[in-house]
Amino acid sequence: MPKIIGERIKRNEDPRLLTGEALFVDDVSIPGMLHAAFLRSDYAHAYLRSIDTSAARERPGVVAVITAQDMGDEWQPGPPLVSPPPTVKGVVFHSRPQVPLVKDKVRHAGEAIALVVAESRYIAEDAVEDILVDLDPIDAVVDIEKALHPDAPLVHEDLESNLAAHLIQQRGDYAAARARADVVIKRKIVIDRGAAGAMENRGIVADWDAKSQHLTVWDTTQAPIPIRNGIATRLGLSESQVRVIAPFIGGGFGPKMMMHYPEEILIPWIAVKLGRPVKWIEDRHENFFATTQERTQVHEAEIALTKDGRVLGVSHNFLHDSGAYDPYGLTIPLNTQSHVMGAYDVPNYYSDLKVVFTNKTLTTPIRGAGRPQGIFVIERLLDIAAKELGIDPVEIRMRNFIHPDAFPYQREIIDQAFAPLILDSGNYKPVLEKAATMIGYDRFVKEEGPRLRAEGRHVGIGLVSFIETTGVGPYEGARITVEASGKIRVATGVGTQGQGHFTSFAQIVAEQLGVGVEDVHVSTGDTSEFHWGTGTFASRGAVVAGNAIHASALAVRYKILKLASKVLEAPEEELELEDGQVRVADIPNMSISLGELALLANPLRGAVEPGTEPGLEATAYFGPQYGAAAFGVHAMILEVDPETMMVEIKRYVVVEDCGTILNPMILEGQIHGGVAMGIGNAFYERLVFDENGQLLNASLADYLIPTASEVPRIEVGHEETRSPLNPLGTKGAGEAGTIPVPALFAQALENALPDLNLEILEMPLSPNRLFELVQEKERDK
Amino acid sequence: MKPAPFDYYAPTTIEEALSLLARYGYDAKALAGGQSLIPMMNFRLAQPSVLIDLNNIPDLFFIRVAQEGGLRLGAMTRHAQVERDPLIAERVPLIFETMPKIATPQIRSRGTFGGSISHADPSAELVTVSVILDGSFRLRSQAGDRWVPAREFFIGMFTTQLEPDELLTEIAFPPLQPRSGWALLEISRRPHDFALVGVAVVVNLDEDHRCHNARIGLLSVGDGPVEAHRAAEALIGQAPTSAAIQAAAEIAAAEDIDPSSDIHASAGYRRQLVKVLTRRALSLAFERASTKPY
Amino acid sequence: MKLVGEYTFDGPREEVWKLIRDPEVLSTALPGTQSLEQVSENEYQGEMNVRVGPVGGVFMGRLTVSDEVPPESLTMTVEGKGKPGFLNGSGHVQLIAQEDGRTLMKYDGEVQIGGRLASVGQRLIDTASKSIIGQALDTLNQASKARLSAQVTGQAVEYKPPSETEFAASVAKDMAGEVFSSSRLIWIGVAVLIIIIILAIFLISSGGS
Amino acid sequence: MSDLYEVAVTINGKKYQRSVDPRLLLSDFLRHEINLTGTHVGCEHGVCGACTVLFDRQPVRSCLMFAVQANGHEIITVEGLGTQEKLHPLQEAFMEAHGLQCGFCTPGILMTLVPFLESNPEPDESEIRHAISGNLCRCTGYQNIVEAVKLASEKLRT
Repeated sequence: MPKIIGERIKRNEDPRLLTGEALFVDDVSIPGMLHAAFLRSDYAHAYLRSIDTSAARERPGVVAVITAQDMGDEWQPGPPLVSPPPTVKGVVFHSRPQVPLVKDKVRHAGEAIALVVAESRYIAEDAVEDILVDLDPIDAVVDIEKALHPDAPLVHEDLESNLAAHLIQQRGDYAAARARADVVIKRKIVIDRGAAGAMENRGIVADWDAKSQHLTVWDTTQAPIPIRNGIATRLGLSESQVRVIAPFIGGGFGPKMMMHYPEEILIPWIAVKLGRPVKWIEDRHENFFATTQERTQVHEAEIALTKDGRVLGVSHNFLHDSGAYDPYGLTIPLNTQSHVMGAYDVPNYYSDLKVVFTNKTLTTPIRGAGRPQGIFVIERLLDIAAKELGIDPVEIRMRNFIHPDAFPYQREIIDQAFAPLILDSGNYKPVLEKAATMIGYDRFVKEEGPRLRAEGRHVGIGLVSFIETTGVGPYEGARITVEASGKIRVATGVGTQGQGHFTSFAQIVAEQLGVGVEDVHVSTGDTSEFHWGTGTFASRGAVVAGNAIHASALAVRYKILKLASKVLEAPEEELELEDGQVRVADIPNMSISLGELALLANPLRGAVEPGTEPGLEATAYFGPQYGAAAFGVHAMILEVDPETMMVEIKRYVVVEDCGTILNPMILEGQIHGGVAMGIGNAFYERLVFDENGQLLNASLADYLIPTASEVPRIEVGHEETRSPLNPLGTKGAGEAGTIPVPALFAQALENALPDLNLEILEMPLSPNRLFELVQEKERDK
Repeated sequence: MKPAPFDYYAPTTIEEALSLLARYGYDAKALAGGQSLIPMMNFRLAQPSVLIDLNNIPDLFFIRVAQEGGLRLGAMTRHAQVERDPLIAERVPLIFETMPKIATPQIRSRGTFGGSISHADPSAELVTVSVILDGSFRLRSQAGDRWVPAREFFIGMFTTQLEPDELLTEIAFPPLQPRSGWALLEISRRPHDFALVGVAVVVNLDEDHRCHNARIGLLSVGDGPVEAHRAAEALIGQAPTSAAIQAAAEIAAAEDIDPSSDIHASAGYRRQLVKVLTRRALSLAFERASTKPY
Repeated sequence: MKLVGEYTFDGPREEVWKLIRDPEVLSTALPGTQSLEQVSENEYQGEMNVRVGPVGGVFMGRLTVSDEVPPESLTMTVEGKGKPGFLNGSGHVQLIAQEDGRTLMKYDGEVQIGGRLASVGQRLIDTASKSIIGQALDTLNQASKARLSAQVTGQAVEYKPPSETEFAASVAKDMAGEVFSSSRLIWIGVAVLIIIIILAIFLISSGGS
Repeated sequence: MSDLYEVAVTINGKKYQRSVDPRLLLSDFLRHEINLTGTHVGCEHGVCGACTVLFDRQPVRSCLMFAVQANGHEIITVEGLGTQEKLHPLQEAFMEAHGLQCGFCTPGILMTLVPFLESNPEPDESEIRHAISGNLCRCTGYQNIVEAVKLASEKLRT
């Protein structure tokens, strides 16, 4: 069998994207289509006293203006996307899902108050300005550390406090471990909010065909099937009456997994009401308020070690900012809890999580999803411990890695899938050694660093490790069909947002069926093609959908061989699949093309044998026992201008181990993009809210997504520890690039400025913030 | 993010444009490159009811040598044009060096010299640079035609001497003195962002290689272009030693400015940047003054 | 955002007070005023069409003067709402007579800005407010000097105030600038008061000359 | 409602005549009036660069121009480069070097690079990075875009 998996194969989807012919949601155009715009709140927290839409309704070209009142009984909150974990004792969770339109109280700036539908987006925006709304502002809950104060205003007044959830997880006995430790280090660590910043904003087009009673929805979602199911339920339709298409999506990064956004209910709803197609395209300013965000957490963290740097235990109490509602449950902070132990053998662990409501846009996972915070906490604690104990930062990590023989390794807590967290496999030391070699760690520490320092330059090195729990269930499925043309069609339920699924999935099939990758046509994200599944998130596409495709390819291969054996009158063992043909080994003339075989499998006359199915087609599903844990090490060398605090990354090295690599070109691309986002998280991207909950940088001019000038060349190395949990041996990699970057930045910055003895305990930073930290340090002296 | 409605005029002569400005006054906004105005219109923060598009007036597009050896630019000369014109490189090298630092290539294709000046953003490079180069601006209306020196033109943030019926039509720069040096240094988060601080410098040495004249212009530290007069005075008559330069830089940071804070830079950080960049820019400029033919 | 500062006027405190506290003046001074009613002795409510330069928008505003201690101090509270956002602010203004016959004005205010202006214009808010206040106070001082000089000489003043349009233009242009990049600074507590006053003075001066 | 204005414009070599509201952004005109949806819109305030097209052969942000201003001018969009069957060498290079992932920012980057490579046929890495610094890409981390430009520069020279 020719090896296709693992090859650098050019992407099938590229010609369409490169010529501008790929269909994105905003490219959908339907005759008679109307355009929607929303009136959004200027205030973060306010009572809605009254709303006057009369002028808007009268504006020529306006077709409908809808408020919560106008929706009557059809106004319903939610539905929640993820329910709280039932398995942990004493868990508190107050479910307060999002609402379609503000009814009585605004809970975050930019929350939608009214929907306008008009003949053009221009007119719709004119009409939004015509609406008179009387909002009575009240104090806002912004700072998560003040949110639980008894005097804090309440985001949800039916609750006693702004506590959304409380959950304690523990392993072993941290207090006892602490008591016998040689060193205990305690720090407060703060991480602030950022945006996903996909280049394509969200958008929805809904088209109701009254004659066929069928609704078609194009949606920029990472999860078309659950969206289809939710829309059907909300609109009282059967699932077969609704088709959701997630066409080409201009980047997801998590927030397009959130469901259901208010717009995802309202646009289909109004399209059915009006009997006309309706399009809503989120603009960039709206995106900063209406699309979910992530990262704010405050940790009081502690690590207990022996004097030779062995970790005895880690403990942290932390606050997580949920924003105004909590439909996504505890996914993010559970990920944090799962990652505060990093890649290390931590025998004792205590984690007390409090989730709080604030008057800010809601929080759902963004690339990394709670893991960057967790890794930042553990890697910072280790760095500080290393400094205190006089151990090299690389050495302290080596000493604490989980031993390769210890896998599968039980963490004894539950993870985001509400299942026990088990690290399936791993071999961490070689990965770290490779990264250290690639960046020249020893040489830098011994020679280069001191030499540069002597020259008066401020160049620092950093090296951190991380794990990433990936590829969570429940399941995905795929259907593979050999067509009479000899081409292969693959349909799966996940959506795709640039991950190269059209190619990597095709590679899996091509290898099994002996066809060219370009002859495998993959369809993703269209519920009319395949309608079982969940979505592309949590670095699970290649793991879960990939293995479903693999299973289904094996089933089709079996059918091909069985039929070909009969046709060619040769035993199955002697058959080869190559170049779109089934051949009898060593007899070149005895062959049949897959296309011909497909025709024979679907005869027009005669009878199909009992017990067999027509066609060369199979559907299979894959659900992993539990998630696969990827591992990686990032290292960087950076230079700081101590006068301006501007930073230049000189070198950046990534060594990852995400199991079997399907397509290294695509994998490296994922890593590059992840690192770029991590650099944003570390040094550029911060959503700044004032004390009234006003977002002060709701534009791409002030929210600083890194450009080609800030992102360095990234050198990528690979190790492959196959996951035993799936036949392909894959682990996810989508988020790996992003996770450790803030921790790495902090370490390298401290290393570059040794005289200042800085301790970086917050992210994101900026030159201005670094300057302030140095000033504070000098003031303390 | 779609602009509110407006009436649109596309005059083809300056006279026609002036007559429209006279007619509509404050209701109208002249549309030059539109690279600052249109984003504001898209955000609906600016909602002019009349737009007078200057892009079809050929007389506003030119770069030519002035009689006294300086340079004249039509107000609609696009940044990309200025960036590539050998006359600019030769006659006003500071502007030549400034151009690639303005926004992005796409913005420079469309943005205009006069548009940037009229908009008077305190973070705009050309605003400050035109002051320290002693540029002057020709303002025309149906009623008159006047030249205003750059140092008097800018009143405050987005505020200039332009009356509602006036149009900036032309920009003039005098020739550089012999033994001149120049530099523009900026700190911005990403290359195309507004500078957190920028320092533009023109210095001029006398025959004894002492500082004969120094102009130090600062970006993003006030409500308009800010000249560091005290720092400049401290240099006059001095040999441009690193100590003299350092002293001037410290004066600039301590005495010449009253910067504001925003989410990207506190006032204190801005002072620090002014100090560092002034020192670096002066060093570079003095070095050029002693080695270059100007 | 905090707005704190001081300014020295070249005139006696009573004169300055008179200038800044004249309801007649207030009611005629707002540029583009569509309606302005005095709700109570110290409370004004109005609708302003700010349509200068590139910026347009209707702002509803309420202005309250309290804690008035003539000719020493007053507090004002401003609430403004318009399509691009809202502003709430309060400011305390103090006039202190100086030995040289001049008057020191101290102002201290706190302003909340929200909506589109705050979310995209942060780069300019701080600078813009300083700019407005600075310019407004300068202009006010010029006007005050002119008025005093007129009182003394009984002659047409040398200082030539701009026409109503010109003035509105020069102040409002400034405000317009901010509006389009930063905020409805037009409504910023103290600044608002000052701008209104200046407008009023100019209206009076130009009407009187 | 403002009056409509006639616009006669050449796009990708083809002449079009339309009546437009003067406030119609050029990006919306190209996408929704002419149906050339390859030009994407990412921010509508001139930062992301996704909507870059060639206007009289110069790269411009089509979200920062009004359609009415295109009257009498020539525009080239991504649809004017190559076809799926016959890609432009720059497009080929992007495919070979994996210079795109979700592909949303790609048309704007291609249209920024076409004139860049014309005026700078052998750019070094820092020139390339500077040239695309007005185009945001969230997927690729830019590295493979840089590789693609180097590859394209070779292709275009041979």
